Amino acid sequence: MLKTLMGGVALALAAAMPLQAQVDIRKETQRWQQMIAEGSPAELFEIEGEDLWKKKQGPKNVSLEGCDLGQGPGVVKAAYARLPRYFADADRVMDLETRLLHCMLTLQGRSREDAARRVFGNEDRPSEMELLSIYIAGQSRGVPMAPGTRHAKEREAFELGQKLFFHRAGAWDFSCSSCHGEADKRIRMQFLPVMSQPEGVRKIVATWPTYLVRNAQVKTMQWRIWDCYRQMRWPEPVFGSEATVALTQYLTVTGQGEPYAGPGTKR
Amino acid sequence: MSAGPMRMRATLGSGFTDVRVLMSHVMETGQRKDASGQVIPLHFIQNVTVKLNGKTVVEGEVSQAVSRNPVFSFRLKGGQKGDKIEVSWLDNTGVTNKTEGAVA
Amino acid sequence: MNKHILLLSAAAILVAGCAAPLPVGERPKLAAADLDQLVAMSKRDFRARGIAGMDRVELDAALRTCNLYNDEPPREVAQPLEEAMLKAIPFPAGSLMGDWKRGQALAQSGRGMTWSDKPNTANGGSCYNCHQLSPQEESFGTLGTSLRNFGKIRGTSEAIQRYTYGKIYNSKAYNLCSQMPRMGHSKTLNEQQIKDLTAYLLDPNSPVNK
Amino acid sequence: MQMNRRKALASAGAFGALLVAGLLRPVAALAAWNRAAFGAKSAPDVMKGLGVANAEPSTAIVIEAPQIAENGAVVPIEVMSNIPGTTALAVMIEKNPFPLASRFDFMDGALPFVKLNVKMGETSDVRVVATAGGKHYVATKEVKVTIGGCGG
Repeated sequence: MLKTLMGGVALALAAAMPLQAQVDIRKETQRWQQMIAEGSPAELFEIEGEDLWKKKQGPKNVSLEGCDLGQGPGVVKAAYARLPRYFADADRVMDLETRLLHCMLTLQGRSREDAARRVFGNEDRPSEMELLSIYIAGQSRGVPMAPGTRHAKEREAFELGQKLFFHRAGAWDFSCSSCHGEADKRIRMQFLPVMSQPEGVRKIVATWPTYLVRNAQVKTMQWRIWDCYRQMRWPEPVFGSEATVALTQYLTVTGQGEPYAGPGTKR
Repeated sequence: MSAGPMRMRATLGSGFTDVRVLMSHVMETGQRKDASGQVIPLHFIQNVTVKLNGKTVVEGEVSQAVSRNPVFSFRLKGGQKGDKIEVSWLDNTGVTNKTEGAVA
Repeated sequence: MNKHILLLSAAAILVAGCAAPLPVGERPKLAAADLDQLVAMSKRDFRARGIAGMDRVELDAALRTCNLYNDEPPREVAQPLEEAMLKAIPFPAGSLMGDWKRGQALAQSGRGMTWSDKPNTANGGSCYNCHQLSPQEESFGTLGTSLRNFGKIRGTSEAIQRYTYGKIYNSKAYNLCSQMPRMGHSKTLNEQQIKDLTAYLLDPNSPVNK
Repeated sequence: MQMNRRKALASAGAFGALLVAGLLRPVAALAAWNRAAFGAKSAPDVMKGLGVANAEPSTAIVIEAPQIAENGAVVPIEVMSNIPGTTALAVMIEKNPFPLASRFDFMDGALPFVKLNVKMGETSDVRVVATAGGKHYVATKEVKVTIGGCGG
């Protein structure tokens, strides 16, 4: 009887012992992240994205193969690593998804409503935008990230994104910096990268778009920003808007130089 | 329903051949509900087979607990460049798929 | 027209070619005009969805000040704003301690206030996202300070109850640029819910103080 | 013994019902798939179903898994047996409703190694059984599944 009681006490103690005392949370979560990245199914989606890139669509019944992603019409090799950048034909800075949308409208003759109706997919059906993005990004593997920084509008976008990153608003007074401004901080057990510093953001911009294991979906940077603002309790950012592209420009320029190692796999 | 894409890579490691295979599959547990509240039926890969130059070397049985879009790694003894590897699967609805490749 | 743009952009590239490097890694100093630009951009590039209305991009005096001063306003600017907000907290009469068990469920729940939340679902306090509280919950955030033994250290006096309730209701009444959401002021939590959380933090029987 | 048989019958009954409902078509029955073991609801019952109930602990089974998984939807597990002549490996997640996640037979030409991703409903021991020379060996490792925050 006594023994049983003692056993019970020991068990209760073990259960109450904080996890930190037993394992190094940072090291172990990093190991999990590394292991899921090694066994990433992201490539499967690249195949589907390539098919969509070559598929004839829209009123003009043409594929996106003539789309100029900045390296000339149809060039996908290393294109992602050089985005965002200024495009003279649209007279604005564009990230990959904004540019793809532009090509759907101009090349394929689709309406904005049709092309942007379903930019974010679900686990049963990824969106066209997500599959295309993961294919195009995969064509930049190993290429150092080098977004445009010479054109005045590219510089303007960086500066605007930088200001927006620190701008607090929304129902809970949050900015991006509220969660991504200080080193070694966590939400629940997830460590938060410091996105305003090169060392914090380099690996991030070099692995999006990514496969997310928590919902078995491929997701893009536009989605990442959109879902952050959702959780920041802001209204909804408009897909491809100047604000979202400016933030992507800010993050990518801050993290430039890292060889592209995506599409990644994350939580 | 037709089977989604598969990808396989077989590379020569130190003393063994590393076979990594990606499969597109929902791996439904039979416990999830769809938007209308209907239970989504069990739907998962049950059998995985690895063949080396036509001869079966690994035979696996798996459950719905394997993650969606399964990824498996196996190790084959020795092996040399050009050896033929085939990986196939069969799910509980009778759908099957396979992929072939050579050791690189 | 096209040619014109081309010429213009060529000029822009030339100018940029000798421009200073971009201020990577820095936090920009803002002028009032920058703030107006950011609010205008928010109004243009964000849109209302579900319960998340466009009123959320408007800045009140507190947030405007914090944004303008990069969260470090001079004391003489912050103090009157804090005092005004403190006066505006509707403290209920009587005990401010509700039911710690209900408070625990609120502390665990991160639901509410996003555009994907339905209008009439119960909001949580999201406390564990940023704070350590009960030793039994290993999955806690560290953006906020540890609240472990919060009541054990401070007791349950009327003053402490008032401080705890008020801090949850409007954190910025105590520290203008606190990173903590104003849970009562933003109508995330109601009076009873804040009382329950106050109990979770202060009650000697709450696991927070065990 | 009788108890076991009743359990086996019960699980066969459950699968029978699924067959009637058309969820499992007979074609799947053509390939080997151990219904008794995969239908078992506890690790000991799985081991009985696999015929490995008498497995003895071994340190020669290496289980590579993170101690913490930030999401239970994908928990990578790498299993390797250093026991000479290993011909089979079975992976169980003890706290899953159906613990047996997979079992593999390794013929001549394959090393007793497998890496796979599994779903874990909660923090649990991962139990691996290796079969070598007609004997069975077992090892376990705990993986903690944590409550997620919002990032990614």
